[in-house]
Amino acid sequence: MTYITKPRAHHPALQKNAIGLTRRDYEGAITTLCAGCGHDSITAAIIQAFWDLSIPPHKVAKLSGIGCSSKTPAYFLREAHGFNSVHGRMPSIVAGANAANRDIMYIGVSGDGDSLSIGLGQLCHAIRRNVNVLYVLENNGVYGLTKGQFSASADPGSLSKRGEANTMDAIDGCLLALTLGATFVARGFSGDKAQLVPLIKAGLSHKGFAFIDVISPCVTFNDHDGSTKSYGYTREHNVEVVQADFVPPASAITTEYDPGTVRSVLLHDGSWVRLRKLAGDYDPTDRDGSYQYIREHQKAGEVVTGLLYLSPDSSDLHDQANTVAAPLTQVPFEALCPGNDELQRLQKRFR
Amino acid sequence: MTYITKPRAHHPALQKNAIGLTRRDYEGAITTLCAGCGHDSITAAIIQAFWDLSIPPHKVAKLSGIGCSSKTPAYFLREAHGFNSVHGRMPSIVAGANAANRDIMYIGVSGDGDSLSIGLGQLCHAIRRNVNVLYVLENNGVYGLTKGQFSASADPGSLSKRGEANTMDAIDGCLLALTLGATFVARGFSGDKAQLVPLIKAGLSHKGFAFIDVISPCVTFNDHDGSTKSYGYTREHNVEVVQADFVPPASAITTEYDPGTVRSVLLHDGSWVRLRKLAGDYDPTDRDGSYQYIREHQKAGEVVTGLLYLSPDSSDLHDQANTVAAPLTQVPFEALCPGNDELQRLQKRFR
Amino acid sequence: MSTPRINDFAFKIATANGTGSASANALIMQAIFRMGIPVTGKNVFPSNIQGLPTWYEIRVSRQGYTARTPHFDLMVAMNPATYQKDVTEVRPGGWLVYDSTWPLDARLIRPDVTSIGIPLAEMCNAAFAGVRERILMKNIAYAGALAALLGMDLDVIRTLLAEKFSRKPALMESNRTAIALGYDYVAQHVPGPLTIRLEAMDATADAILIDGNTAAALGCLYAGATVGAWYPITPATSLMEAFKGFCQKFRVEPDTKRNRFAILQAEDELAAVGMVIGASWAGARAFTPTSGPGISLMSEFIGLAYYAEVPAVIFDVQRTGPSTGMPTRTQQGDLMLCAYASHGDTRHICLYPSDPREAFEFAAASFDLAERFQTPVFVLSDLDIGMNDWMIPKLAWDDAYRPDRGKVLSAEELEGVKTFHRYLDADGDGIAARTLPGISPKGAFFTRGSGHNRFGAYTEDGDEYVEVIDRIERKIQHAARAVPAPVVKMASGAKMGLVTVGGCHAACVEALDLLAAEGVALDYMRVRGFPFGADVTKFLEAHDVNFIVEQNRDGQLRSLIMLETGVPIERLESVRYYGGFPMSATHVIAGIKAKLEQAA
Amino acid sequence: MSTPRINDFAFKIATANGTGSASANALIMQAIFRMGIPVTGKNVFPSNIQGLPTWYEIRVSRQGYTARTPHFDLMVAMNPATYQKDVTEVRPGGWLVYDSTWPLDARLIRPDVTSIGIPLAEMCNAAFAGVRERILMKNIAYAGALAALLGMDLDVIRTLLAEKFSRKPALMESNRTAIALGYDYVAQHVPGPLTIRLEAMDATADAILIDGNTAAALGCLYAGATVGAWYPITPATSLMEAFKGFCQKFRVEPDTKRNRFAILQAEDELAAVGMVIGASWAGARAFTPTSGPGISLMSEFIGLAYYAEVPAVIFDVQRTGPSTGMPTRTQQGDLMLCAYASHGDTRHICLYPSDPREAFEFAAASFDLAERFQTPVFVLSDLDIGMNDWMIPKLAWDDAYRPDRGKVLSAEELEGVKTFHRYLDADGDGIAARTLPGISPKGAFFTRGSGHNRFGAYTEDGDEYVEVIDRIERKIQHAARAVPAPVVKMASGAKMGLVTVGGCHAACVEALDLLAAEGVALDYMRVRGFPFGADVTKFLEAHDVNFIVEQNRDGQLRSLIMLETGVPIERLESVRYYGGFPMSATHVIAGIKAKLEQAA
Ligand SMILES: Cc1ncc(C[n+]2csc(CCOP(=O)(O)OP(=O)(O)O)c2C)c(N)n1
Ligand SMILES: Cc1ncc(C[n+]2csc(CCOP(=O)(O)OP(=O)(O)O)c2C)c(N)n1
Ligand code: SF4
Ligand code: SF4
Ligand SMILES: [Mg+2]
Ligand SMILES: [Mg+2]
Repeated sequence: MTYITKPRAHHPALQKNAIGLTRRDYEGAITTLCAGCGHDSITAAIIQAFWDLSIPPHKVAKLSGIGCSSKTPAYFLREAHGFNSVHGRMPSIVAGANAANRDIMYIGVSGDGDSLSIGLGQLCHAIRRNVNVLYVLENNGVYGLTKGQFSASADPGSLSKRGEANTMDAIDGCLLALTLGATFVARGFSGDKAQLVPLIKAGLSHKGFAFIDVISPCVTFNDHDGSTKSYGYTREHNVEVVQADFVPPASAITTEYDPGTVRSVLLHDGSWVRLRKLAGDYDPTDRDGSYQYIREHQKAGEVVTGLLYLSPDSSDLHDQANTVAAPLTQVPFEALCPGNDELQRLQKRFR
Repeated sequence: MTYITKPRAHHPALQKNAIGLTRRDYEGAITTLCAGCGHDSITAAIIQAFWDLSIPPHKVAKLSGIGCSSKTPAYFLREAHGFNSVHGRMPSIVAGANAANRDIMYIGVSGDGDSLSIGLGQLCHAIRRNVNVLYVLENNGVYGLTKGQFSASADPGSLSKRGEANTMDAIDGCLLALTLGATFVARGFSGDKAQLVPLIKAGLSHKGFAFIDVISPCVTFNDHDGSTKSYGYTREHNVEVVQADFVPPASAITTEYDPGTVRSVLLHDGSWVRLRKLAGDYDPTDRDGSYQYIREHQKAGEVVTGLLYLSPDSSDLHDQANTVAAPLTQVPFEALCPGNDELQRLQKRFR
Repeated sequence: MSTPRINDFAFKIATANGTGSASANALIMQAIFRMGIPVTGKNVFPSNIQGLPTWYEIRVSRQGYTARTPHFDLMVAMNPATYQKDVTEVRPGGWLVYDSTWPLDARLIRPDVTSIGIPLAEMCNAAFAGVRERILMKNIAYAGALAALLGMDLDVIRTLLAEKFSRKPALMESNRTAIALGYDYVAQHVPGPLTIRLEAMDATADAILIDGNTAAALGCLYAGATVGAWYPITPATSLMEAFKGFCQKFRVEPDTKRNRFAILQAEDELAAVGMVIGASWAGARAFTPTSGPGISLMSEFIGLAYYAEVPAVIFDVQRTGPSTGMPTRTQQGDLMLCAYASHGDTRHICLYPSDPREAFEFAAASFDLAERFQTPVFVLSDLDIGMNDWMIPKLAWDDAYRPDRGKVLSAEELEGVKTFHRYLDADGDGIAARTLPGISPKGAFFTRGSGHNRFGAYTEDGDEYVEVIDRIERKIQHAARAVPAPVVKMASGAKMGLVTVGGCHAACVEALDLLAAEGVALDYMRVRGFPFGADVTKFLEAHDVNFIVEQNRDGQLRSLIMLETGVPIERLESVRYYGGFPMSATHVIAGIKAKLEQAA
Repeated sequence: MSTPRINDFAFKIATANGTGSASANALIMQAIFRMGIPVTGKNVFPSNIQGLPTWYEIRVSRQGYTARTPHFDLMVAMNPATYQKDVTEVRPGGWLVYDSTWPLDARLIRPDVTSIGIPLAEMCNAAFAGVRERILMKNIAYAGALAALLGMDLDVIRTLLAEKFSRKPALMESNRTAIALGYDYVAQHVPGPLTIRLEAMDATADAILIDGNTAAALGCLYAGATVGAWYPITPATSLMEAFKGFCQKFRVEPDTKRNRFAILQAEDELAAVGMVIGASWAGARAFTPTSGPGISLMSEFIGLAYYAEVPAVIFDVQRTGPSTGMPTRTQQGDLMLCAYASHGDTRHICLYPSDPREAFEFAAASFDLAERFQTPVFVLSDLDIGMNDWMIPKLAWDDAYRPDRGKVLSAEELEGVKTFHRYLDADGDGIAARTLPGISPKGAFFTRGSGHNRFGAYTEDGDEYVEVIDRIERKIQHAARAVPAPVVKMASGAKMGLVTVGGCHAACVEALDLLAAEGVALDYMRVRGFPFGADVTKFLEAHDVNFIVEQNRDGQLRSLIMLETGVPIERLESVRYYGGFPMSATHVIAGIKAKLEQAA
């Protein structure tokens, strides 16, 4: 019964986007996560973002590993191909899929256990490869699906449901991504849709690996004091850095946006991200500055959210492999097979 | 014929250390590496360091993964247990061995492929766990044993023997270690024994994961221009940061060392490391400062070497596990097995 | 069916995940158990944390049968999401208990089933404040109702609550109230006793109710394991969690409050088994619990331990595969994998417990075998054994037991030898002495997964390589005599054999009785260790027809038998069930009868 | 032995790794080949880059036998480190060539062997300046000496040098000089000719000299593979390097200079196979070459591809296991692993090429099979096939070939169906149609390794689970008819059968001839694909005795045969050699005779 979908009767009130679809068209099956799980809020933000961008759902592929977070691709974009793979190894599947068909928009959803424990190596190398995917790490500091053990992003000292204290430092996905030369690094909070949706949209438009670490409290196993992944904690301590309002290529009107101090960065798909600096002199194109900024607030017990770093120039897997413009899946066989005459010529080499 | 050992006739001239052993006693089998391989120089430095510290060879365990670099444990400390394991997974073996017997001194030798490609996840998690081991990454930017493919530390743009250019950013092991909260981070150069030996000695005395990235040119596949792992390149570009002169607990005489501006840090085994600042105001206890320092010189195309970071306080795997002082391998069975009476009492719980 | 069935029936409780029914179900189980009546519980839960359907099945068996039965006399239908399915599982003439706070749902109406309405929600909302308590107490209330319907001893229940909440009077109070709500309502509104009924017996005095993972953890504790490495995975997680609990109770140095154990939560299964190999190599008894996906990931490391001859204990609490499969369903799908895991020529010692008692015994034995034969040892249980509550005889421990560390040379012994060579078959038994790090300068050797000769030196010489790899095969073959012997039960006049492994035992012994009653006599053998010993072959060859009963699609036990005993396939009739539930006697009987009819 | 042996002998060159003897050895091979004489070379190299012993074995065979022979008529002993061993390998009455720059080493003296001294170092030091050139040219010089000793055609050699160094006149010059040094010295000082001699034939006109990895890479190129993912590992590395080379030649878009392929060097084998699964899922033909350790690491992913039904092509170029084993030695140790890789119930399609020709053909075929059956396909070659130079008939390609993509629904076809369900067995052949991402909103489905029903929906229902897993088994069983049929060769009057797989073919056909000459007639079958078809069983059942010849310790082919055909073990006599060298006819004959004597 897990995957019964909702009645699809279109309520006339439901607004249509540029390609005539309603938000409902971007939904998926009914969630099977715990009521109040942060992951469900992220799913809602993802649905909103795709709808806003008027992306045809079937032009998207949604992939994940294993975990509560990794179940969520079933809950959005019903008309997109989904791949709920194995634990921690989704990055390599996305890399392969993207190599085969570059015309699909890829979104990978993972958890902190899936990405920072078993999957750490694959995540790091997908970042290095700059695979063109929006990678959403739904970060709750625990292994939700196996009932609350600490993950690698659990905070030192925080107590588990069973009362044990975590003794190790947390891995900060954003610092890690910056260190590995990621070209897009952001952090959001599942409870803050207003900030999260623009981040997701910016990530989708980025050419290359767009990493978004989303603090997503596990209400069942990790929403208690002593954890920086709880609703309470994050609401208090989250210091907004950069608000990314995405202007779709379709319309160039920007006047409707509140000006203030603004800085624009051109994305590789030709669209602009307009960055509003909230934290004084914050420069989202300064890799080392971002790293330091995160570290400083980390020491002050604060979690920095927003668009932390955006490389003004990013060469993705295909740029590096120098592949043809068309997806490899669409190159005709005739252009792939040299034929028998060539084979005969070639074999002179072997005599 | 690989493992024939050298004639062991002790040349009287060979100086003895505090426990009456000569350097020869710290040697191993004859190397099977290419003449001039950087790894062999590191082996020599390791032999020197253990001899200097008068460590009984059989109190040491030497472990490695797979690769030319990983072969080297066979070439030093003949009387120590060795473990040439599988590719990229040595960190987990050291963690287990150290958990079982904390009285052994562990040295892990690995390569950049072994540690930063296939083994990246395990390396990162061993650092987090702060396993008490000296971890030497013999870094040549290539997979030597499989004939020269790029590793994850190959420099962008550098050319392989087959003439292909590497397109990806290099992973800097030291930056990575700092980001993961490593408690000891250093970098050496195989060609600079004077600097390397003290670094190894300091690492051996550190309680916790001591990470030393040693630039170690592969004469056969990577000692050419365009590679920052070549002898030529490293000699030119290596900016010495901190010289670590190790003073063994046995003797407190430090006068023989040139003073200059000096800063002492107490290690957990009670011994001191005296740090000589060469680079102006360099502070090896400032994690973020170290990170920035490395980055700045990296941008200038320079490789920083020396003791980059040393955490003034480090709680290792055993501190975290709160294990008894004696090695677990030496706890008598009687203290481990509760016996039948307890079992009968306990079973009331199951009725 | 109107003749009363005393202490011989089954009922099922259907709820939703995360509504806290577990404690109520445990209470019912214990109450019946304390009444001296044999009882087993099967928890059928989803791979999810909250909201999906979950069931608890309780079988009461005067004769002490512990296998699952698919036939239920009574159903407590608390979850509308599964009404449709649940009602169909009640046998004709059976009963259905529902929450009459709401009118009886049409989907629940069945002419041949008596439905009993109890206003659980209504009563609890009246009796308790706060959502949380109301939801939780509803479960206790149905327990109270069942107590009345089935004739549970209220005093026993009160005692249980007293023990459980001795330190939480408030909780005790509300539990008592909830029990009373259900109990009294039934007493007042439900006519007469049902024909299924509980009556006190004296069959559980020397027994306990325990799950296999807890029992296995005890085995590790008692065998002196000091290092546990793991990565969480259902259904193996609770094994390490239980081990941790026991260690915190029994393994803390009194004066220093420091631990005589180290539990390492690894980043994945590759690291977990690497830690076990490292710890064993250094001389500790170390183990890792996992399930199928973990074994696949450990494959490379398993080959290293086999070839470099390092002990390692690996628990495979099997679940339904392949791939992620059904993580909360049971299966015996890893028999082949564990026997031959990793590339190249390998063969591994495997132990097959059939219940928590053997999980305890084999867990302890696995460390002796791993150290004696210097090789990985697999203990293959499954989700049913590992996570369900079984009734087994009280566990006992022989205080005379001392670990068999195998051939580990001490510093003194090393003084005796001229030069130590790691892989010399000095005693001709295929087992070469090893040494531990730090013991003596003479003990040093180089461990490697690459080619090595009998002196432990690296080699690329074919003959030297063959000498070592052949010895290892001899060594493993010798283990056939050291693993637990098969359990054999001969039936007078039987011509055919029934052969099984692990948790199928419960279903098979029940099936044997039922078939015997029908005049079908079968000899019985349950294999308990791999490689198989001579007695396994003997049994098989003694029967023209052997029914091989197991829980996987491909007949993996039969495959192992064919490969290792050479008994021809004509003598091996495969009887399989692999839908994810524990096997029932009905599966066994149906399978055997089908084969017999084919033959006829 | 003094009667001359024309074009029927073997010689061996012993040098040290990294001294650049490869080009000299290749030159000798090609020269003999160009003389129209069948020739094979076996490179015996260490797992090291410089300094360790390495050998090159050349067999000349009028009859065209390509198997390795352990008997050498002549030895070129260039490596003092192995003198002792090398000299023993010369057959009585044979010859030993050494560098007489230094006096003949005592270890090289054997009364029954004629030693021929040639001052190679001395001559080269005189003729060339610079260390590098002197070392390299010494190799060419021994080639020149062998040319004179064995009667190679100097014109052929000159032509070869001309072709090779057309753009490097300086190099050509020194090579010519070096050849002359060796040749002339022998002509002047060695009383010739030897009784082993080369004489021009016309047996290689339609043949090529090629290694199996290069041939397999060509197969991938021609079948239209566009995504290759890999992690370097001996002996599979050269497969991807060859593929890369061919792609750079044939797969670059003329006008844009951009690539019609993507080669991803993964961080490890788990990632490599993950990339292949991702690429195949997205619709590309993708593959990964690896060896045993890689297969072990891929195990979990292989189960995912099997259960979620995603195509994947995996080359296992086998090396000596277990664990790291002997990375530069050959073996057939992964037959069982690949057939049943991963936890749970799984079974995989495997192809077993016997030489580079089949490596080419099966590589191409593997993509059709993987896509048609939507499952992983293994191509199992080995180090001997993959890295050694074999003489095979020229490769041909049928330009009419078009990829068999299997059931992949187009947007148009999807318009036709009401709602698409991924795992429906519409055609009753066990194969359900799939769709690719991005094609149509109607094509969407959810791929998962967790329990799913025939509609592709998540399930924890036993019956739904069984329905799908049973269909998959039917599907794989059908593949038995699609894999390459066994090669069968019946001998008149034969009562016994010889059965083998892969690279053992060369040794077996030679052994068959020799045994026949001795009056022992054997029917022959070489299996080429798994699951086995009916014809495999037929052959086995037609013979009371089948000798199963293979290169592993545990008789893995025999195991597969027992499990899959049910043929009783009594009919399966195991003949094995697994020391790391390619199998020789002598191994086969000795093994069979031993069994026959036991029987007698
Ligand atoms: C190879 C393997 N090991 C272990 C598991 C068990 N497992 C399932 S989910 C999970 C952790 C999930 O944690 P996370 O990625 O943080 O997701 P969350 O549930 O917290 O959202 C684990 C260990 C598995 N499915 N596969
Ligand atoms: C599982 C596995 N994959 C691949 C290999 C092949 N292999 C051996 S060494 C090596 C790379 C070694 O590179 P590095 O660690 O940098 O050591 P180096 O030789 O450069 O010192 C590889 C890929 C292997 N042994 N095992
Ligand atoms: S367990 Fe935690 S992470 Fe999983 S669904 Fe529930 S709240 Fe979300
Ligand atoms: S190949 Fe490179 S790394 Fe390997 S031994 Fe030779 S020089 Fe050293
Ligand atoms: Mg999590
Ligand atoms: Mg390297």
